[in-house]
Amino acid sequence: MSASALQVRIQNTAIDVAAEDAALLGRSGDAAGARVSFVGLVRADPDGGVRGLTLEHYPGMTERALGDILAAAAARWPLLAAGVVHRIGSMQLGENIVWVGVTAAHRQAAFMAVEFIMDLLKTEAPFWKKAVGAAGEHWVSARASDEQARQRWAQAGSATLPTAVSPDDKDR
Amino acid sequence: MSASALQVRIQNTAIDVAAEDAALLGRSGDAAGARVSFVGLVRADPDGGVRGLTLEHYPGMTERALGDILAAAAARWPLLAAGVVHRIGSMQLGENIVWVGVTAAHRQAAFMAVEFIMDLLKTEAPFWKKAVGAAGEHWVSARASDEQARQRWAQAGSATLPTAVSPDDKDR
Amino acid sequence: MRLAIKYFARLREQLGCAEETLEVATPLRVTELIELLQQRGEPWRGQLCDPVLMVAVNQCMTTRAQKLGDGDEVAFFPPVTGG
Amino acid sequence: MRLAIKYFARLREQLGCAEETLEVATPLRVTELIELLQQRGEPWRGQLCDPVLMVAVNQCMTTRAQKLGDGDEVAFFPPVTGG
Repeated sequence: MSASALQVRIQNTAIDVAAEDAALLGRSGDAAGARVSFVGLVRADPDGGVRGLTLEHYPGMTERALGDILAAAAARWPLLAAGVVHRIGSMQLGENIVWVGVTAAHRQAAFMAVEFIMDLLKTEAPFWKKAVGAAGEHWVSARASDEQARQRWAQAGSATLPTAVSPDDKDR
Repeated sequence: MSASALQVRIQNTAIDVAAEDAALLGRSGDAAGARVSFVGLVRADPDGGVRGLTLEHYPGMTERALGDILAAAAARWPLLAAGVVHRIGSMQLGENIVWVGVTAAHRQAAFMAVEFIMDLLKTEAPFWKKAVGAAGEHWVSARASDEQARQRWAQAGSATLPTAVSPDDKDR
Repeated sequence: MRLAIKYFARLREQLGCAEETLEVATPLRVTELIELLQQRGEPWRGQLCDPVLMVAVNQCMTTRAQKLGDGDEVAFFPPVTGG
Repeated sequence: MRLAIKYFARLREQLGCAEETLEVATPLRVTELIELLQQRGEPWRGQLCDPVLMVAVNQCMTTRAQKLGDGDEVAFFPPVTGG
């Protein structure tokens, strides 16, 4: 995998998911049999209070942390390309907060890698959300479920694929 | 979730992934906080033999099987919308074979549902691939790893799955 | 009673048959239908004894123990490889 | 030695400070830097005793036991909530 196969970007404009997905495939080569793409969106609160978010980050450290997470994913699974684009600043209900995309020969590696990247991003990348609603603004609290999700990658070193892939398997 | 939130389509033309992703979000509502999209592609063989695929299916049963799989996923996880588009006929290296998309409030449900849908599609939906290469054509063999991947969903809640039925259940 | 039988993919090619309609005298199970078809000799005998062959009745995956009824659509095919 | 210190998100707002440069006399660990800052009284004393506060030195997540050196960039912030 070439160095350019892993790409991180922080931007304060809307994320064009279709363009990111296409660019990811463009740098994956013709061995790509699986592409998994995740998008996190500003969602409505169950009680209807949220109108948007403001996202603060730690410039410099953010890019470094995301790059480290992609490199860790690429070290664990046989990936062809991977990318993260994270938005900062103000965004409205329904807008994209983050895009994560991965390509691999087989789907299991691609699924595991995207879940891993999101679990680590949620607990280790320096971003902070402030929810903006009718009743004013408030900082969003960290979720215990995100910390639990991150823990599952801490235990078993690298053997994290759910199923064995035998060498003579030619198909995805 | 409305009935239209689950959509299945078989087509012999190219799959427009960006359009499918956008339509999925369009029927998800503003509670969607996570979207996971999977694409399976015709990939190059390690030995460079594959130039394309021909995909055969069982008209009628295919749509029914995919609809059952989506309904089973929606019964297991709190999804907002889900869709499968599968291509049939002839396709070239790098073209899309299948798209699966899911939206949910939280990412864990969306990831699990897409993996589940793909694992069941790979083992229970009546499609057959024929690889087309320089040395002629050959039917692609089923992979043991796909069967193993499917087994991890078998333990809990198998009543919703279109699995084999014991003989005594079938008297009519 | 009358059965509609379909064959797919490699099996279709090896039998040289995509579908047929069969009149059978008595109610029977899938396993007995397979025996009946195998009496045609090769390639039917060899191809239909493959234990990994899948069977669907009326477009639902099922087992060889399933009883068949008049008008049923029975399909035989190799393990699926879509996606 | 000289340290660049940054504060983010809720902590930045509660301290009313985004960044500062501090001259300290001796080598010290993060935990000793926190004690030094808490000597300013409120809101520093209360805000910096929160055990869930995260700390990064030179843009890498670390623990309160880490030793600091001249020119280090130290950042304090609440648990992250991106994605």
